Amino acid sequence: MLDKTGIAKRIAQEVRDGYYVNLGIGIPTLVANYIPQGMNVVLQSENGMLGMGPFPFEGEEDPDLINAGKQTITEIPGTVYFDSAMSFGMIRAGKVDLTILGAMEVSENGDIANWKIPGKMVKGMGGAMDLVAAAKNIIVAMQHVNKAGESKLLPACTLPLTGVRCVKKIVTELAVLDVVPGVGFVLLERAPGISVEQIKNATLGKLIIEGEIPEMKIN
Amino acid sequence: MLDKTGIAKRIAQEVRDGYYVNLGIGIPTLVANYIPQGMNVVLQSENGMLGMGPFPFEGEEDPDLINAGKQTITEIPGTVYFDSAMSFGMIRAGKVDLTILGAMEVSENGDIANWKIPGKMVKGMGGAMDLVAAAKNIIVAMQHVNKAGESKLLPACTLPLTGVRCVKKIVTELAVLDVVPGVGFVLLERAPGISVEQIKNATLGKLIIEGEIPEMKIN
Amino acid sequence: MNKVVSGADEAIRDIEDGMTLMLGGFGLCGIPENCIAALVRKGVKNLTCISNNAGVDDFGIGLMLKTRQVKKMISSYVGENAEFERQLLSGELEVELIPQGTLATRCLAAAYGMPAVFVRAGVGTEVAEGKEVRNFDGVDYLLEHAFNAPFSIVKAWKADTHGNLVFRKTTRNFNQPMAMAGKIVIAEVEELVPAGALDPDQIHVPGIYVHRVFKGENYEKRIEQRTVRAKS
Amino acid sequence: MNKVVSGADEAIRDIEDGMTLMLGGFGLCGIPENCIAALVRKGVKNLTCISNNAGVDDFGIGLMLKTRQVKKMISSYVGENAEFERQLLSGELEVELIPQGTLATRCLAAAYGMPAVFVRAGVGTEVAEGKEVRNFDGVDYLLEHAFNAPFSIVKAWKADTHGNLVFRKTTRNFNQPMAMAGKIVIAEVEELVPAGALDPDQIHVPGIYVHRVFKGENYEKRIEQRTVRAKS
Repeated sequence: MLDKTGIAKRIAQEVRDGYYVNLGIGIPTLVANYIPQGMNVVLQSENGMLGMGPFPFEGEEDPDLINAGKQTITEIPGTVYFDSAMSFGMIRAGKVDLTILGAMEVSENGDIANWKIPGKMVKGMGGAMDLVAAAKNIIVAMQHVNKAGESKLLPACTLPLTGVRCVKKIVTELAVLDVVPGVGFVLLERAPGISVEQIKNATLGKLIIEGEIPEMKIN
Repeated sequence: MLDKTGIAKRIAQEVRDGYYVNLGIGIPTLVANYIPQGMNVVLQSENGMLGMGPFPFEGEEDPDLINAGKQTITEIPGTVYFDSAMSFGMIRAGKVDLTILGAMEVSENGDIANWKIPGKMVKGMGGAMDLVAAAKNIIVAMQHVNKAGESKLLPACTLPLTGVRCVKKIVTELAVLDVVPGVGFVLLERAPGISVEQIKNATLGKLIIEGEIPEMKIN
Repeated sequence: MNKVVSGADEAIRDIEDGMTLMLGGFGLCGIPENCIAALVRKGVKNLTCISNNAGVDDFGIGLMLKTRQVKKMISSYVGENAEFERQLLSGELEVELIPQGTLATRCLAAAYGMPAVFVRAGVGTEVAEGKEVRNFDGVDYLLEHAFNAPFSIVKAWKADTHGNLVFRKTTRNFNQPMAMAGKIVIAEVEELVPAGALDPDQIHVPGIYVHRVFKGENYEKRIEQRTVRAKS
Repeated sequence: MNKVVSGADEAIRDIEDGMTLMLGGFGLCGIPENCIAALVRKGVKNLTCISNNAGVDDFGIGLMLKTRQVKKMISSYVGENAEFERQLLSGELEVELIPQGTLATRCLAAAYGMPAVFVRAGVGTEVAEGKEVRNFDGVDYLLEHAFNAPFSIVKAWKADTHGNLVFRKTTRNFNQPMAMAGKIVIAEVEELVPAGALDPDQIHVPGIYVHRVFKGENYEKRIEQRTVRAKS
């Protein structure tokens, strides 16, 4: 079974040289730490920045420089700032190659729910609806089951949707799966020490298992 | 009767302190020369500039700095450059207070034709259609009659239209007229030495003459 | 073309009860601190605020929530605010949640004289309820309308006396499109310079969009999430 | 993120007969001289060129008209060009005339992922023929579609190796929106600097939009209307 770092490391393997990537809050943010040295990847922050650098050294925080998670960050050579309209313009125009975000639920046709639990507090969708509606390639980083032990990979989402038919891939503590609308969750890899049976038991939506399912390779 | 300079001088009286103004090619360009000293007026050039300055001194022409008529110009304190999308954005959003342009024909409901003579060469509308569709206040500077001696102030335009119901005022060598859709050309002022009768004879569209028509005051 | 006013109180003088305001900033980054303070001083009520966020309990728009001056928030993300939550649950406050890109684009539409735009965000979700859906080349879009607000209040880094604005780093966010979207645009800045002192190639918002500017005071610039790394 | 190519010939290597190109510039101001020369060298034919103007007889896009490489011009103003006129009257060349602001906004729509926009320009004129008209708040608008071109070719002043672009004075014109609108964007520049050498607050087109940059050579920058005043 993977921990959060493991999930981030596995997702980092999906990043390709030359990608512009938008990372959501939580596990996705960790992915930045595991992008191989020498690979040219630029991080987009939807509040208006390309070329997001690491957290500042203590005492060097700049209140005018934050990411979409409102964390203080830094710039790097090649950084560009722009306004929110251009930021979502480039997202909508498909210029961001990969979006990695968390989810509460994903359905077997790629619908995603990650912004609202009715009856509980509603914080708002922020940029998530824009990102999932526009990105060519969306990878969800999440736990396979929720705190109540219920599968988050469902035939259909039960929570209010963030977007429809948009998630391409899911990486959980148990598995890597492709999401193919009309087909289901296609199991690609098992986490170290996890059996196909365990993944089956944790997946409520249609799970496609073809041939031998390899174990993930993670450093 | 006014010459071109006279028309420009009379139109300059329509400019108010604090106006952003777009001047078309020809007589409208001359208007800039007669805006009273001390009046704060900023000229917009639709190719992407606010704060258009005068022509450069010989030898100081900059090929990267032209106006919408493709003439070399200069910048002044407060000049801003921007792209064509923003330029027409601000025009469409009604931020330009006054547009002055030439016309081949104006109809009594404010339609304007100034971009095309079918059968002759077509050069294109450039930014004229955008400007007349958007500006709150459009003044036409033109001759009252064409070279064939025919009135250019018509019941309806005969040439392909540039815009509909948009011209607010016309200044010609003979007169100043308001254009009121549903009413007609309302005669406001006569040019020096010109009689109401002469204006009547040169105007084919409905001309409204109420009370005594004063003579223009031009320095 | 002098757009300079004496300060925040003069800048907001004609903002009245029940009006709709656009307020720039993202989180607490680049918010118009001086104007918010002046709105609290003036005590105008029943405001509708279009702002990506709603501040925190004791800073930003949170200050206007505390004094119950806000009737409705139009935002994309309103977490981080306990007083907000209380008012929302008690029904004192209305909230309309809009995807962040749609929010930005409805500002841009107003700025560029477009009555409405088509966006994909929200298709198939509750955001689409009651909205026109239109298909272009096999993809569904929602028709979203331009904002139409009498006032925009933004924070810029520098302005010249003509109202030309320059922003710094990620404070540009919603400040730039909102500075072009309101009928009357108020900009508070850290540095006010004479016309001609800014590079004309490097102005983010041309002064034609801006009606009032003033040099703000005592910027706190509070940091919402102070994240740092250790010096190695 | 290195977007640097060796020069114009490499930059345009995969532009083929029959393609649609967006070409930046206004009149002869800020035109991609090196790429136009390379297109003439390559001899690609039957091009559709989206460009505000069509150059003059012996400069700018006029050079490609002379060699009959252009099948169709999509422009707002095409005067100043006798060869153009000849080809148009003889039926060798198609021309689609579009209001200048509509042309710019259809680039912006492509740049910002909007499938179509509503504009007032052309309502009630022959430009409106065959187009959808829609009324918002009592005003009629035309529905105009985003451009969808495989290539944009623009001229910038400076670029860094990531493809971040900066323009100078009124050369920004159509170069900026077109640099964000094509599927593949080629930028020729006067000065190419390392990533980090440009001020991140002062970049007009972020490199995410730009695919190939190179330092151009021998810019002529011809002036179309040399207007001067006497020294007093």
